Amino acid sequence: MFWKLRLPLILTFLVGCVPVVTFFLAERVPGVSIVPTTVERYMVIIAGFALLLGVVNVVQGSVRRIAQRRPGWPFAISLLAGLLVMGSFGVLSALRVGPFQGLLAGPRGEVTPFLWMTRHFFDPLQAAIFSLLAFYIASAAFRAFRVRNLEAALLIIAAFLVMLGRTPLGEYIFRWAPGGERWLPGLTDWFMAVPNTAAQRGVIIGAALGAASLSLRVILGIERSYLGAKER
Amino acid sequence: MGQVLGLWIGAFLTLCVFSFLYRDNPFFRFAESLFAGISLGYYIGTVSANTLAPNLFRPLFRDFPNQAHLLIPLLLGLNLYCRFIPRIAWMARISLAVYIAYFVGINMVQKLQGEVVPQIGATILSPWGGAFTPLDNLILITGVVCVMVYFYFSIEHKGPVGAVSRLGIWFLMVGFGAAFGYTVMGRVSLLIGRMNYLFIDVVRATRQIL
Amino acid sequence: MKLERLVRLDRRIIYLLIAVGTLLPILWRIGFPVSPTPPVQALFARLETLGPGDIVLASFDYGPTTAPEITPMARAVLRHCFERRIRVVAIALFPLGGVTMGGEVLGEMAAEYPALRDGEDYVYLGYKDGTQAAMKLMGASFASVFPFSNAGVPVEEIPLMQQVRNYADIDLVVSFSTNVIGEWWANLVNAQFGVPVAVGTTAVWAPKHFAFLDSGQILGLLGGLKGASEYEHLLVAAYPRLEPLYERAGVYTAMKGMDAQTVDHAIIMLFILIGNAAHFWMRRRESARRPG
Amino acid sequence: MRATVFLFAGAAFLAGARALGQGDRPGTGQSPAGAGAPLALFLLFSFLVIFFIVRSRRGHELFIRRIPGIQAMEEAVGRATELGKKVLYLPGGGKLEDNQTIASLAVLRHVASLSARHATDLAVLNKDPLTFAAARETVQEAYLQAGRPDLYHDEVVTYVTYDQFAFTGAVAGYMVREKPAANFFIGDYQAEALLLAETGQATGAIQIAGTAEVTQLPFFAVVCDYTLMGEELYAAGAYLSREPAMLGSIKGQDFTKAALILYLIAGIVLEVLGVHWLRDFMSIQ
Repeated sequence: MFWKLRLPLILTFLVGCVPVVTFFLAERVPGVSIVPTTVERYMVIIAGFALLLGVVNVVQGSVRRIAQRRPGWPFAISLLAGLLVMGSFGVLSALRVGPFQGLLAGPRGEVTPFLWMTRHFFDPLQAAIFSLLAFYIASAAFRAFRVRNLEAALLIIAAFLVMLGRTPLGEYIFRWAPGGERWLPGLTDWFMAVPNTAAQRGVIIGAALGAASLSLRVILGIERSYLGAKER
Repeated sequence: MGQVLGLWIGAFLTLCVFSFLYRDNPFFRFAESLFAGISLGYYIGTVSANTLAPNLFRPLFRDFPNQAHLLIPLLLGLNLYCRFIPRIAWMARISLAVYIAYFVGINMVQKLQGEVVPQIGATILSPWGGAFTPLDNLILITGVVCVMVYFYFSIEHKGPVGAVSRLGIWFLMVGFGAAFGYTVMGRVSLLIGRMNYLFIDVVRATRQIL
Repeated sequence: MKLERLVRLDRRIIYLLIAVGTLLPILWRIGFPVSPTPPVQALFARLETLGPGDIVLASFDYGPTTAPEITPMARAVLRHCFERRIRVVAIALFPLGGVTMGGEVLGEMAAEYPALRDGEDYVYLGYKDGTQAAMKLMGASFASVFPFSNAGVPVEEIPLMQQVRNYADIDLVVSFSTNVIGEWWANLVNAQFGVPVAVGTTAVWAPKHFAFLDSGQILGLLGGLKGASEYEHLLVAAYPRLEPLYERAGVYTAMKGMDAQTVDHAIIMLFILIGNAAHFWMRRRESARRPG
Repeated sequence: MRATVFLFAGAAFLAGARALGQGDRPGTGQSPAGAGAPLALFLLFSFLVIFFIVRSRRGHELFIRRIPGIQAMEEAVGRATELGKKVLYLPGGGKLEDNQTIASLAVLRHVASLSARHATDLAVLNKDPLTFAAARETVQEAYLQAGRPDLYHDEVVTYVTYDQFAFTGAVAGYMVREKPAANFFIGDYQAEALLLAETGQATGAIQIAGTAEVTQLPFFAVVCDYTLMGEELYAAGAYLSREPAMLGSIKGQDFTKAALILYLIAGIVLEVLGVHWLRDFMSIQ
């Protein structure tokens, strides 16, 4: 029990106090800041090892899928192929083997194989999936923006006015009035600067307190779901 | 040539992704699984070339006596793999505990110092005045307080507290609506970028080599 | 029955309309009216006061993801400079693709002006990391931050750079920025070195910059596609020679992008109205049917 | 346990005293007011939270208001059981070091235990590799405690990829093909929030979201059936556990909030009177 639960909890407490104490001492005691910088370097390395843990899981899952001929197994091959090609380019670049000198640029700025793959496979795929949002934001607005009650009405009216104020349409509608072309754009700015800031601020303050409270629970060993461990 | 070939590959993959809008299909499935593999490979590359090689292995091999302390993260990192050996699987928890504990400590002070204090400070305003109307500050202050009350957990929300928290919800709704409407433009820009790529960049590059 | 179908419209119809509404305007300009706002006019007017012999520092502080918004700004401002024979020193401070953006846009624009010479009328110094540190260091010496141009030429051998030691030799900084870097040009470089700064940034970041505009730390601001389209509009009005570049089919400009934005906004708003009208009528019909 | 509490309070106090004592030493270039507010807030907050934790451990009853999204979790898992479909849980796109992710693991423990008790299939897909490692511990233990360790296998919690949009694409495909009856998006979400929620909506799943990311809350609130907003996400784990110590910490955080509201109002009153020191104390340069 000690090794499996107590030890991790004691470590959590000790390690958790380090940044708290160094934070308040950092500006007063010269040299203290070396502690967080060193520990952070360690943490980045640990996270690096964790990525490999994920890779192992993906490879296991894909191989299993292919071996058992599960539905869609050929796609596991394309996954493994992408992983193998890109991953090996990456590792070879890290080891600086043969033509793989440098990851995203060669010693004289030339295009590396890794960069070529990044530009023509990775970047377009990333941008394409990201841009699906333009479609989804439209369908979400159509489907979900129904005036069902007062709260929904407030949300929809605000969204509608802001959308209108962000285009030349918003300037056009009230053009007939003196200075009218600034009305809707001005209203948009007001919505963002006043009610939206108020809502965001309230959420941020509450969430920050919630996060700090969670931190304290973890440091004190009360919250331990991440260890899978139950309270005593 | 390599450039144009690359553009055509990118265009094909973009169309594969867009085909998902119609329905799930083998082209999307191909692009999606290829992307999963390539992206993992990408991070294997960046992690090994930008983190593990320069920050761990090279210092350890080149200057072991001075860099021996790097054995600590090395061991903690390797320790994660104990998960694969059932008898000592629990040992992986130690690395997790250390990792989480450190960041949880950082988050605690950062949230209080970097979020609560400045946000409260910025709300201590004279209620009369504002950039748009003379009531802006008053509305802002009311909104912040009402939303904070909405998040109060340990009293029941009825009577005056209920009324204030209801007002808090209204502020949240207006704020969410405005943010939603405001974001549309940025998302459309992303699509403009892709249309540009498909119908202007690729076409132009192809025309050049023909 | 029809109302139900409208309320539960197949989302693919919306997708199709958005796709068409985005694509057509960027190929052929519709020509919605553009009315320039004061922050955009201010930058335009400032460049109008500069001429041959003056030097503008153009900083590429954005990457490919925000290129549809920012690249048209960079193109328009560079064209404006080159039309007026203002010399341009370009740098990049954004890590994710700033260096490629800078190289591409500057190369493209310079190609339109064959009379201008690389190294004399413009130069591209490339990317430097450590944003704020680099910004401060340039106040002392450009050569210490950028010892070589992006093409690998030592700065001492570049005629233009012989006239640029630090910010004192720069007449205007224009940052094309996707995030907080634009603010740093205002509250760090302008505040500490007094060099005039203008910022072109995304629609998302623009509101944050208004405070710097008010305080005079930046003299002009282009916000998102809208700001870019306003600048293009001013440029074409003042230099009619450039009009074909902006009206031609198959070339992307902010005015076209703004047309696409307007169409898409209109589509979305229309659908919200239709959806609500159908929803409302359906509810009314249901309550009318209910007995009692 | 109590010793730990005292140790922590002691360490905090020492740190505080040390910092305050040397605060206005000339030549440090740091305005003492700048660090004073965070420290004061830290001490007040820690005191209140620890005080209420200790008090509730002694058996004081605590009231916590209803949080609708949490009530709906059981219903969502129940529906998946009826339909014989999966429950999908995503602990967010954030890293393990983000507190939202840790809060998500606390909710995951509850959802996993519900799934185990209903013998419903659960799928937890991960973007962050360390979160993946931690989620496996969480889920395995939850199954064990629910008395169904037999149902746990290594394909319940799986890793996808580290890239935000590759992950989103893979999960969107998964949702369309497997059609889970309940989707949980709990944790730190960025631009993927709407992509995931819209796809899930199209497949007809009950969706419960939770995030403290203000920029994404509008999208979850509009598309999902229930959304845990901001602080509710952090409180969820405590609420679900029903442990006195956990609930005590929420009470402590509520009292801090009340103190802050009073401070805010006092500051505004002084501001009207032309006295600025309450505001200045809270502004960091």
